[in-house]
Amino acid sequence: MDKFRKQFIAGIIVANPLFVLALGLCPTLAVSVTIDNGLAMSGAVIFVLVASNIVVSAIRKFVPNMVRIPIFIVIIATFVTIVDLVFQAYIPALYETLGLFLPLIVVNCIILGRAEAFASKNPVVNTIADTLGVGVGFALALVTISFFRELFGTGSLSLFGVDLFTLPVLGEHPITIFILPPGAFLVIGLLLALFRRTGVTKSE
Amino acid sequence: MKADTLKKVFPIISITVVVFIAVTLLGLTDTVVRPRIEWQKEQKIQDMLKEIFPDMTEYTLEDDIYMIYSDGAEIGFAFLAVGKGYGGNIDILVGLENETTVKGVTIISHLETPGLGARVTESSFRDQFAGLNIDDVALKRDGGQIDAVTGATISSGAVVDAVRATAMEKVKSLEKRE
Amino acid sequence: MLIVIILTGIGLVCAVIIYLVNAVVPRKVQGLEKTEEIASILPGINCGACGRPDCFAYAQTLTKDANVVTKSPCTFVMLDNERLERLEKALGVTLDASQMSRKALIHCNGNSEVIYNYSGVETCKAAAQLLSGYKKCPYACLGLRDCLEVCPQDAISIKPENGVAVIDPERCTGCGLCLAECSQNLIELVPVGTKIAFLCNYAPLRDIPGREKCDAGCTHCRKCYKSCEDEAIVWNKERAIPEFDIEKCTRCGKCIEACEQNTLAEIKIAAEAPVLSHVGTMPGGHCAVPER
Amino acid sequence: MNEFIVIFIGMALINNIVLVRYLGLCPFFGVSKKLGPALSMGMATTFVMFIASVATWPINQYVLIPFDVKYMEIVVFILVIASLVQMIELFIKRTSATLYNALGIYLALITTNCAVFYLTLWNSLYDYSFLESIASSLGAGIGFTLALILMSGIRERLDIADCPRSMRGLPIAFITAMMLSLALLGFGGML
Repeated sequence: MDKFRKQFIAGIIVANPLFVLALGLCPTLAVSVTIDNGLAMSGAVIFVLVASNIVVSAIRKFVPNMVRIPIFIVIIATFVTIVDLVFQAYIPALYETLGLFLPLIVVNCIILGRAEAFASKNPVVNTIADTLGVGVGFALALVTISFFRELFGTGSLSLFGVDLFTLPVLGEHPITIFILPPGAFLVIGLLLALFRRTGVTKSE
Repeated sequence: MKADTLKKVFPIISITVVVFIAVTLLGLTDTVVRPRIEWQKEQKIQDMLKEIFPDMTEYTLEDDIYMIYSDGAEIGFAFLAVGKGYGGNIDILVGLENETTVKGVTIISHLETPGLGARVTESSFRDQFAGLNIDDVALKRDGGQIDAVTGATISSGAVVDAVRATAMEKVKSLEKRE
Repeated sequence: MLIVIILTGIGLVCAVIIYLVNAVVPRKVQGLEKTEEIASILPGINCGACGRPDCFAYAQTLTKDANVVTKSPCTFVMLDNERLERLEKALGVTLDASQMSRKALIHCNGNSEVIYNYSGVETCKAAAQLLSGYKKCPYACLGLRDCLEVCPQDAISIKPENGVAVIDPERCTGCGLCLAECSQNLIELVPVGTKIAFLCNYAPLRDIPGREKCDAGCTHCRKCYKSCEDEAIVWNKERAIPEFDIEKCTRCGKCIEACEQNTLAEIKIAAEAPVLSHVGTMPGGHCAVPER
Repeated sequence: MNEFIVIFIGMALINNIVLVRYLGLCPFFGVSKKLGPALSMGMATTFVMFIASVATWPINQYVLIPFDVKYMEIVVFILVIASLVQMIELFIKRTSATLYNALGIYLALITTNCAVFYLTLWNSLYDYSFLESIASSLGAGIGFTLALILMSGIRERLDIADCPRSMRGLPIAFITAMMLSLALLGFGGML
């Protein structure tokens, strides 16, 4: 049990995919405009990550080495398409906002990275711990980024339609650059620097 | 010989098997989910049209023109227009009461910059179209009745031109049909 | 149902393509075996001293034309007798290591006085642009690590007391990469056997105007020349500096004491041909693998 | 002819696949430390993008659309891309070793490169004709290489500039990327 917990914590802090390894950036920047998107994307990524890595580690003995990447990718793609169809059918609003970035989870460097590095070498139990840790780490990072971007970019915060609060000054004149592409790079850059400054991650 | 060729050919078999399982699995999920998706699309169009024609009961689609009925009586028709905006295409749903006056306009999707071009979706801009004659559908500077969203002339112009051009084109095609 | 078969067909086609490419394309291109054999002899540190981007490229040129090794030798292999024999056997050519192998030497003892406080970009090339360095002597070593960064063997270190670069003769394989980097061109490749190092690069001509520029360098007093009993020192008239004869010198150290400016120093090498054991374990020097 | 140029410029500058669409960022930040690797990565990616869009277009046109199985494109496209990259890697590995030395390490990265996969989805979403999809793939490739070269040029100078300790390395790279993407926003609305 202790190993399970250690692996889980590792995914969040020590090897946080976003802030430490700088993996899986593509969906993060594009989608982290509002917290709803952030949560939806994290949910989808965690589901695909855990499900596909379990299957990968289950069949890891039967996969010939030469074709292991195409097979892993097809497994991940299947789970992503399932998520894509389910989102399209039951949560169309979020499906619209995520748009083309939902299928992009397939090429998300984290998932194939974990599958290749970890799942294809360890039994299923460890893989579950690892992927949960990495998934939650990714979700935490993504939500923090979307929190800052939505707060400064629109001056107000809303969670699934429920308007939480609006900032006094920023409400009328939000800094719209935070919603634009440059804002995303800025937020991640500053957060990385903040983490390095406070010693959460080691600096180069 | 048998085991050897099997070993050599094994990679091919494994990929094909995995792809086969993946494809069948997806085929199943699709058949389960497809009706629900159709319903969702239907629902979306329904809401869109209701926004323009609140008292609409049902509609029919005749080669990309929606004929709108309220308890049997035809109260107008609607169609899709696509404007070339600042960030990319803007899809607009345009509703006309009759051949000359506009009932209302809603923006379906756009890629305009948030805070600037995106403000064309606000009702303050869209309500200006309601009740206008098609010929008056132009920006104030071009002799029309509609004043552009401040700071987003390209996006506003794109919406207005698209509505006007597609409206005229659809009206002509309707007259041809009668 | 038909679509499932067609898509599986596409999967099958992809698999067959990979299989064919794997089987059909010759696993071993003819010259490849020989190149790989030679590459295994080479150190694999990709230092680029032989003029090729990496050891593999150098091995490729050697398979095509064996006597390239005499023109641009791999300095590392020259020092390592065991690898030298393997290379000679592989290429079928006899090589004489002694006169071919070289060592780098920095001609500066660094105690020239600092004249202004430099706080610009931390590289020698940048510092040299400004009045040719922040030291009184325009040829002095600035110690801003340009040569250190490029050395694949980490043989160069900076002396903390006067901030001058020093080369560790044990580690240096004479690859010569640092020569180009030094903006004051202080570094020279000297034969392996050199015993006495002349630590002054101040253009040693007798009547240069800036003569009083550096009080720490050679003042052409000829004391070292006079003090050496076994005539191991030859006085170079035009440049007015001593030159040391490797065979005659007995490392007696008299010339070093005689020189008040201590611009002479002894190059201490433990064994004649130093065994560079640690080099084998060096990570790929500065090859182009994207560090995360 | 000019709509090809419009698409090419659109993909290369206005919708620059890295700085405006945020795609291919993992290799973008991983490889842009030096100009040499950045250039070879850019060329390798352009080459794979070109081959990928050439391969996926017929599948999309003659298999996915007639059978109305658009949702299958995710699985099929990624399978094609992965096999292509695997094939190219094996091919280069066996024929010219120096090319493999320069490119080989990044070829494996390309399979998980979001930009290549996004491009194939973009071509099928906008229903480009065969030539249009080639123009867009070359545009995207050149845009990717351009962004990589700009970034590596700047990052090489950043190494010797003295930025605060905690900003060194990745954080400053992100801030530079922000400025680059700000600059590219200027191209918006041109077409």
